[in-house]
Amino acid sequence: MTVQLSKSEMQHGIAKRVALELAGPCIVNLGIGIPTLVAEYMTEDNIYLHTENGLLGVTDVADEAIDPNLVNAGKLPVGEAVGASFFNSSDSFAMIRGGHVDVAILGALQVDETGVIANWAVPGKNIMGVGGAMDLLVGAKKVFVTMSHTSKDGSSKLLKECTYPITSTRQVDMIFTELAVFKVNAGQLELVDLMPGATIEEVREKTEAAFTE
Amino acid sequence: MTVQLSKSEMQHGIAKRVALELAGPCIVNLGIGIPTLVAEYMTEDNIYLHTENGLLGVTDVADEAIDPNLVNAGKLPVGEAVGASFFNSSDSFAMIRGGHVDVAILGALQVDETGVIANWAVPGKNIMGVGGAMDLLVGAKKVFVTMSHTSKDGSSKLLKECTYPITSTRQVDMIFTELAVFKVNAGQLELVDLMPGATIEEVREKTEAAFTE
Amino acid sequence: MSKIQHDISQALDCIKSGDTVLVGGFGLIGAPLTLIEGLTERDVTDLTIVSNNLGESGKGLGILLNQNKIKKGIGSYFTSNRDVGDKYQNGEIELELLPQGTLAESLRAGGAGLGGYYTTTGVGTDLAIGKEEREIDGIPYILEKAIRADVALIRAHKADTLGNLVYYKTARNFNPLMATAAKIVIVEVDEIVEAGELDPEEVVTPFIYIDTIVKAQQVLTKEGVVAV
Amino acid sequence: MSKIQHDISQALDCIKSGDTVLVGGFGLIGAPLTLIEGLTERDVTDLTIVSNNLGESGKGLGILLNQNKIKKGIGSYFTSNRDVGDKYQNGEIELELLPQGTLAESLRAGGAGLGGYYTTTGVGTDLAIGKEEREIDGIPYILEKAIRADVALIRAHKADTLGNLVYYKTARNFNPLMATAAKIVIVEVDEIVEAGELDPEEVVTPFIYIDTIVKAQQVLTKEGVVAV
Repeated sequence: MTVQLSKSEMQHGIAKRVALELAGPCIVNLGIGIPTLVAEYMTEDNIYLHTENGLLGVTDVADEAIDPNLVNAGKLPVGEAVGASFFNSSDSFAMIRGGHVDVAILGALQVDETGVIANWAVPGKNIMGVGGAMDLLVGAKKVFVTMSHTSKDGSSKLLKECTYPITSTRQVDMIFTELAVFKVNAGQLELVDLMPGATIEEVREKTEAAFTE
Repeated sequence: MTVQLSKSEMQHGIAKRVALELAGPCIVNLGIGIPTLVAEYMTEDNIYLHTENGLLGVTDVADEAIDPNLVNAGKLPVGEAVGASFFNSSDSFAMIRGGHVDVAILGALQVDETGVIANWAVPGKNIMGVGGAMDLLVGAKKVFVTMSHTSKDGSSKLLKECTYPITSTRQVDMIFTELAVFKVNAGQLELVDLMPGATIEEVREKTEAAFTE
Repeated sequence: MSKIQHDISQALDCIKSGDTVLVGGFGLIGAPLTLIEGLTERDVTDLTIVSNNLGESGKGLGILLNQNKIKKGIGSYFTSNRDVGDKYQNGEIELELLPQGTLAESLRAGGAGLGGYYTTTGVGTDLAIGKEEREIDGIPYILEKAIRADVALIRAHKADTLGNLVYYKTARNFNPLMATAAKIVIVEVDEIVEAGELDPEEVVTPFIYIDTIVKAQQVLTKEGVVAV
Repeated sequence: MSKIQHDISQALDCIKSGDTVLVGGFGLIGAPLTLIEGLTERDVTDLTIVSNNLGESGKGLGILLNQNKIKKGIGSYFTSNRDVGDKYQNGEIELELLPQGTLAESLRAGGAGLGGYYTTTGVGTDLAIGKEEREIDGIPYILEKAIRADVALIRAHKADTLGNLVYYKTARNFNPLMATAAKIVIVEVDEIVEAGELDPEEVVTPFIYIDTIVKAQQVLTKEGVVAV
């Protein structure tokens, strides 16, 4: 990348790019981190946000209206949209697992070249939290993954095989990084877009997983 | 029985006797037929009626207040008590199956001498309906059975073994007929009461099942 | 793209011969009478109908039955319509009888993406024949499978324009469960209100489950079913 | 015989060492903070706590954790309290990690008298290790068992004097499920109203599930947890 972006700029850039793929009417569940930022860039009217802690119809909230008992899955304060509804955790995951949520946007630690992701545990560290990630992966009609293209040490996070425990055997549908956008077609990564400032050479260099261009 | 009672008198007599066994606080589910009549004789304040089609807090209803969409499991019009709640069928049977209903009062076609009942099917006839009977039998903390002591042909309905398909392997807790009241203790029937006008000889004569006196 | 459909027949256009259709209601209470009537007027056959009852004789689903459009019924209490017995005797219909709690739970499981569940209900009875039995923590259970369908026809009291639903008293029954367990869900309601008019705490069926909303033209009253 | 109890410690007298206790809430949101604080003051140990999280460091269930009263935690996201990891490393606590939807569903199954259920969640992952896998209609599922407990500590917004409950926004979460899955259920609420004041259509937890009602003395505000 010729222009050096800040971490925040990179994250917002990814979120903005993901938002282009969302067309209403649809129900979207946003994970913690970059996915949460996607809400800022959605332009379509008919997109409703689901949060697994029990709300369909998440909106942002003004500082003065913050309610400590109205939060998203990241425990950040949110607001409620016109037409919102509240429900318990089993009803919420019934929506997810039952295939009623159109798109889940998740973060990932690794993606393999078939589109399988690892995002809940790191070997050698305690397995301390999984939350709703496994449910969203098996249940959402489409899964979009957002992540930085490489680890802090510069190694690719798009791998031939995940070295971390996988979150599901299900292959995700699209992968968004600060360098590129991939679609997963029949278990193969296809490069569909370069992000602003990225070159095909850089993507090739920083991607261990095989992909078609 | 020396005094010949009408069918209705017999049924009301049984219902009245059952009501004596109900002490609040408790949640009671009433089956169709004689069990429904029990409500007329309950004197305790703190007894709430559950109906499996989705209402906790069933009361009777005045003719002028009948609402066609407010009925019990027998599809008869009912009213709602102070503190009532409505819920869907799976939540209603979760209450039943999960052991949250204290007493179920059911009709039966046959009872065997261990307290197992048959009340949903007759061999040779089409098996056309079971409703909530099997759920109530596995789930209610106590099950009371009400029935006429004998069939139309005079044969005992308290048998050594049921000849009709059983409703559950669970043994009921009490059996109420127009002649007698039995408790089921460790799989054995115990005669605990004679109904008004009935003699022990008559009960012995009309009961095929073994019982202790 | 409004979910509201004024033409009942067009709302039902998604139902094809051979489909499995969930139909709400406990007897006629909470049954989608308008949609059922609409279905009797459409040229579809070989339906599998999942409903607590198959209506009453000549009423509700009873009409569809008498039209010989039902290949199979899955329910808990067919006794309420004596015609079902006659058809069954004559080999004109298949029946699958489930305990009422199992019917309800299997629909919920279908909507929730589960494959099946272990229940105590029915263990040791004729309705357990052919079903897997297993002990869990010393208690015997049988395996019951989830139910999913092509289309659900349900009834609610009010819908907002998005499709959020609230129900009315014991007319709720199987409707909220069926709303979750079919690919396409059509609801008939007494009243359609603007989005925002239903309290988010009181919505029973979130709009995520609803595809099409129609206004009820058949209503159950003290005097029976009347057209409105 | 009123269900309302003014003495928190006495309300918690039913909890014995070695018990399994369900604790509602998603983090501190909807957690029964008053009852948790009460529990930290009681002399019980070797508890198995079922809760989405084990509080935060030094907050909510985090206090109980630091008192070494928790033998085992069953939840989906212990990450929210770094002390859990330290205790686990030191072999001072057992942990059972479940996907959040599985945790919720297992509680519901426990309350509904089911033995277990087949879910797609977790199939092929490390969290499926030791769990039975089977195909139903061509889809692979794993068997998850129901969760039942001795006592549940939950939080609701309002109770009527009978124990009917309504909740507040996303503070609902696991509370209505836990209300169904324990032998004894204690609820803390912001407000107690007379029976009849809650609309029967809007009651989320019917009073059948509730044994004891206490008034909340600890409340989550924008400024954190405060005593009221």
